[in-house]
Amino acid sequence: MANLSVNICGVNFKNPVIAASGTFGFGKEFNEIYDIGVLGGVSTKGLTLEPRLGNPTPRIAEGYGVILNAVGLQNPGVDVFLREDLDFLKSKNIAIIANVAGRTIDDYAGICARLDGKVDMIELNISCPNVKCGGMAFGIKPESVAEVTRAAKSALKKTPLIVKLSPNVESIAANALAAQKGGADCVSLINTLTGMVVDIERRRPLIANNTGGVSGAGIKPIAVRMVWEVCRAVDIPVIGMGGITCAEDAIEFIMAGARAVQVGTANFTDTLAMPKIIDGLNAWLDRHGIADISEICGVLQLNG
Amino acid sequence: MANLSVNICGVNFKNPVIAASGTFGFGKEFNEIYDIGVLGGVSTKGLTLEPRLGNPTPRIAEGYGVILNAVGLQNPGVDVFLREDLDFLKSKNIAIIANVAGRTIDDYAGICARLDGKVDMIELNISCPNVKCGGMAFGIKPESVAEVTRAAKSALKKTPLIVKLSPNVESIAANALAAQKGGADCVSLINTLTGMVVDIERRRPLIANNTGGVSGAGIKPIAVRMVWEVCRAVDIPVIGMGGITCAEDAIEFIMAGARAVQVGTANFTDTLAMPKIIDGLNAWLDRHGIADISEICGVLQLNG
Amino acid sequence: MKEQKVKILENAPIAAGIYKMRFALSEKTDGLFCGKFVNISVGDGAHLLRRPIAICEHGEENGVQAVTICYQVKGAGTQAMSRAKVGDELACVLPLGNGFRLSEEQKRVALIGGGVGIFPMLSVLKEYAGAGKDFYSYIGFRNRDAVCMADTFFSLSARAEIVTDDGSFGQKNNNAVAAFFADYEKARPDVVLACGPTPMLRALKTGLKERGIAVPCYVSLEERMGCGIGACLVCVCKKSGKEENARVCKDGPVFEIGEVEI
Amino acid sequence: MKEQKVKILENAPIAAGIYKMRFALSEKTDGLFCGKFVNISVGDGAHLLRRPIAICEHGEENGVQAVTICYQVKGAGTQAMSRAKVGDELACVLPLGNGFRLSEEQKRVALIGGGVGIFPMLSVLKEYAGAGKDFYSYIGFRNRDAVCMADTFFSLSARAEIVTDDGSFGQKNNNAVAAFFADYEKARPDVVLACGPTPMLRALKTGLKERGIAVPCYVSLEERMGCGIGACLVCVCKKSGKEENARVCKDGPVFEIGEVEI
Ligand SMILES: Cc1cc2nc3c(=O)[nH]c(=O)nc-3n(C[C@H](O)[C@H](O)[C@H](O)COP(=O)(O)OP(=O)(O)OC[C@H]3O[C@@H](n4cnc5c(N)ncnc54)[C@H](O)[C@@H]3O)c2cc1C
Ligand SMILES: Cc1cc2nc3c(=O)[nH]c(=O)nc-3n(C[C@H](O)[C@H](O)[C@H](O)COP(=O)(O)OP(=O)(O)OC[C@H]3O[C@@H](n4cnc5c(N)ncnc54)[C@H](O)[C@@H]3O)c2cc1C
Ligand SMILES: Cc1cc2nc3c(=O)[nH]c(=O)nc-3n(C[C@H](O)[C@H](O)[C@H](O)COP(=O)(O)O)c2cc1C
Ligand SMILES: Cc1cc2nc3c(=O)[nH]c(=O)nc-3n(C[C@H](O)[C@H](O)[C@H](O)COP(=O)(O)O)c2cc1C
Ligand code: FES
Ligand code: FES
Repeated sequence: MANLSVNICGVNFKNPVIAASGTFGFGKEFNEIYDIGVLGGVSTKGLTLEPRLGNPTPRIAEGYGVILNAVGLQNPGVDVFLREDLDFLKSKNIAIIANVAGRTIDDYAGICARLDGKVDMIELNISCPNVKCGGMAFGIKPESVAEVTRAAKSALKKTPLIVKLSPNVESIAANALAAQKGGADCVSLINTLTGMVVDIERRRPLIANNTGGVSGAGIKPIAVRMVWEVCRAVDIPVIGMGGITCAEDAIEFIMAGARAVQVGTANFTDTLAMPKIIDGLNAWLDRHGIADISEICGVLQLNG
Repeated sequence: MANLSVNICGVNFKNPVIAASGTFGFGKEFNEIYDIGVLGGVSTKGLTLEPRLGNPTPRIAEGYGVILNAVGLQNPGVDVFLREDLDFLKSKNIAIIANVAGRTIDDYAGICARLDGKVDMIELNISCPNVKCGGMAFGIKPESVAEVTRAAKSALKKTPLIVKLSPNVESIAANALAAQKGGADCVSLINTLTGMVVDIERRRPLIANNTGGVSGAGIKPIAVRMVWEVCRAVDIPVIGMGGITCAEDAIEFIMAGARAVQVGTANFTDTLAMPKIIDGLNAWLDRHGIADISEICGVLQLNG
Repeated sequence: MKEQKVKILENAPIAAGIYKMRFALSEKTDGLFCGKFVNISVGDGAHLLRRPIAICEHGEENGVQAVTICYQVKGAGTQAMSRAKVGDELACVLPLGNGFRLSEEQKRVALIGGGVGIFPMLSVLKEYAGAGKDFYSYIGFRNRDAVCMADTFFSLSARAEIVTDDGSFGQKNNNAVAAFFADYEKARPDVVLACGPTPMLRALKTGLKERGIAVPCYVSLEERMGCGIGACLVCVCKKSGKEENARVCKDGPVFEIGEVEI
Repeated sequence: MKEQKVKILENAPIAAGIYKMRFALSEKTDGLFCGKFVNISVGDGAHLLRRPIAICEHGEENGVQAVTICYQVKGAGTQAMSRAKVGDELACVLPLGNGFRLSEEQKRVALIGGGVGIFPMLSVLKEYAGAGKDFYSYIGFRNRDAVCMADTFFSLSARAEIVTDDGSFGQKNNNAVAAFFADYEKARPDVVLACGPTPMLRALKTGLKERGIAVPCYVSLEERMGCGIGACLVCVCKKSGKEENARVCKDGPVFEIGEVEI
């Protein structure tokens, strides 16, 4: 049994496998299938200050080896989360990451203030449309990445801040650097790539929202490349995700420099995906005679 | 039998199915499997002024529902193409698109001048590293898209110019608009997304070039979304591609506004993919009582 | 609910485009019940999402639990399912959702099913066979070729009517909801259960309201799903008169007809 | 070369991690020959690239052309292939590449094979069985468990030597190239054919040079492939002393050993 535990910004994860935001709710349902206490951590469904109903349905579609979703941040609001859902997660003794979103800089600051000291980490979802910036997401331009990060950071006294980066950008490394400069303690990536599936019989986009976020196995090579670029660019820890379905996938991200990984879509294809990945990491490390997962973090060497 | 023929910038395509650059060579090999005269057109392997040897091997890797390649523009040079390969393609009576690449603006202008009047269309691959711009591809910033387009266009007296857009950008619609402003007669998209596959046993990227271009079925939702964005942004015709494997896939792009489509990776998975797509288009149109493929071009309506 | 491999015992067409699949569970599984569903992998690598399919029948054979589902080949996923062979294993989560529950007092039960919505109705018949209920079944198909399981409906119901959209079988130009209302006075059900296309459920809701019929009525809804277990909020419907959503996979798929917007 | 569906007649392990698959062609196919290869779909949706595998044997059975391949289960693709069942259809392009050709005068033929490189050597034995050639076979495996087809090599060769890396079968601590050179004076081949891991082929090239042996020598190379038919320039190797590449799939996979960089 290798040591799988990792420490990120002072937070201990018993292993580097974290449930990705939006695919795992607040953990209760998956806990009916297995004890989610085996996980390294959970990133919650994106929380907003007020409750949100989200988008009309259908909210999901399928491509080849990928899925698209446009849930649109349906959530009960941060206060209901704190009142009704946090205790359950705490009882599981895993790292709790609150994924948060907002429409304005003030939203982000406000929700961070509300959560400060109550969860282990806060993950800023900056892929949401920025009302002040013509609807372009906060996460596109380095300047607005830095700005929203600064605002969130200044609202936090105790809880370390993760900024979650969008892949729909010119240079994700430049945005990671902007987040670091804005005061982020950690970055996570990638959020979903924007896509569309056309229902050719109805001559309309299949998803009610027209476009949706692409995730799942097929995006992994893009995600690994981006994680590698970001790890070379920043000094703060990086959490990698995008298309991970097995231990070997997770190891690709870790070798590219990620300290931990998140798993999203794979939870739909196999509800036991995460426990299997954790077991697989253990087995792989044992088979290779590696005592501690940190020994393979960032070991990737380039060719030529 | 519906009318499948389309006219793009005065060039007649007997159907909207074109072989994508780099996956079809100059057509001779696939012609050993089927008569490539059935195709709408062929976009050649990327041509440069001088012959190029390309990258070391391995040049290809696989993801889930996608592949990655880094051939690195191996080609015999434009003169050998004109001397040894063009006549065969001409004998097939299909639209011939010369895909071209360069390291400098002068390269692009030079190769366009050499091909002017000799092929049906020229397709500018601007995803190649721009030596003057710190290695960032010509295709990333709208300014350099416009600049390279202008240079190519001014070298062309007779042959219409397609600019092929890269998806690794902030806004592909902005770049399409820049190409249009620079004088492009048509845009095609998408080129490959940049990705990486790690060989975790060797702790190195699997492809000798470290990164490679992601293509194939899994990228289709991203490509459709981009084609739809570009079609809304520009007035010139659009050729769509990215992950097309069947007639229904092609129809998604056409409904989103593409005048024609290119098929790349699917040629590897099924060497008969393109003739099957053409048959499938015919069958679909007949089944739906549609007499002309142009009737479904751009018919996509948004939800809500 | 459990994630498990199931082993296909049978997978063959029973009507035009309709397959019946029976599979053996690999783990002892509690809570199988009519109106609940399974979320089943389609078994080819290209499709990451599972397909939600109603439990049509469940039972034990030589100590092995088996579940029967009936599905229409619609898109690529159900096509792949139809190619699976006896002996193949598929990944599956089951049982999911709340199911149809009848109280002791609900003796006279009307079942209204349209298209693939007949299979959840069938599951009710099988579940409560021998429980002293009287079933009044109104079952609609597209056409004669699509008709299946008619015998079972006839034999387990006090009264069953089969209708087809094109009148090629049963009553001409009728539909299941119209057949139900035409028969209402004779059936006088204590409870109505329904499953079928949204227009059918809407017609039922409107019909009950217009006629001032206050009988308890439960419908099974369909929505595209992500997780299938209530975690991702992909499969929601609106609660009537509230600024709140319900999850079809977890809070449903069976809802009281007045409780949700259809 | 043809794109076609092939139907699996046989697919089972013949040694540790090595499978033999025999399939029937659906179309009359010319040009099947030893040293050529097939490019075969792995039959799950997730893997878009085909796997190039040498033709190990080909023939006709009751008027149906059949091809046998032998493959090592290495990664996900060959794993999926190993799960295919008798009766399943796979997509395949064949025959591809140039193959091993022996001239009339080449009577004494040395075959050197290592690992899965033994199968192309086997194809030569089968192709030229009864053609009046004398074969001298030097065949290397990792260990005893990996040994397969030894009988065939013994029965079709004038002389055959089996070696294993760990000496668990045949000569201890030997390898196929060393065995070939040790035996060279006895075999005095008119031509040498080889297939195996790159280090093995390199040792052969160096050994021939060092010993000043000028016998014609042909080797079969491996490269990752895209199209498999010569169109995409993915699978190239460098031509010796030239600023030019050769395509392994179309110009090869068999090259004169001096012609290409190994
Ligand atoms: C609770 C429930 C029970 C069901 N029971 C049955 C049954 O017993 N028999 C039967 O034939 N069908 C049933 N359906 C519908 C069935 O799930 C769809 O027909 C099936 O998923 C279509 O998959 P496909 O691959 O053929 O179609 P595609 O259109 O290729 O599927 C693409 C995606 O959309 C989803 N999808 C498409 N149509 C529906 C739909 N109507 N409802 C939910 N998701 C959909 C698929 O699950 C998949 O994720 C049920 C649906 C639900 C929600
Ligand atoms: C002309 C030729 C003939 C061959 N004949 C045989 C044979 O008879 N028996 C046999 O067992 N193997 C043979 N091989 C090697 C065989 O192609 C690979 O072992 C196989 O493709 C590995 O696939 P995988 O899915 O198990 O591995 P993965 O590593 O998962 O494959 C990933 C990708 O890399 C490619 N790849 C991996 N290894 C190789 C390799 N060594 N050569 C070429 N491509 C590779 C795969 O085709 C696939 O595209 C031959 C290769 C070539 C080029
Ligand atoms: C249904 C669904 C809902 C999601 N909701 C959120 C969210 O609320 N906040 C967020 O930051 N990311 C959200 N994501 C993105 C995932 O957390 C993750 O970044 C992405 O799916 C890539 O990982 P994967 O390929 O493992 O799924 C969502 C993804 C899915 C599939
Ligand atoms: C092996 C390979 C080589 C390619 N070479 C070129 C090229 O020379 N020039 C170019 O513009 N695009 C090239 N492309 C990109 C394709 O033309 C196409 O844009 C991309 O693959 C997306 O389409 P697909 O998903 O149908 O393959 C190449 C793609 C592949 C797979
Ligand atoms: S499908 Fe995830 S909540 Fe219903
Ligand atoms: S694999 Fe395409 S040229 Fe060899």
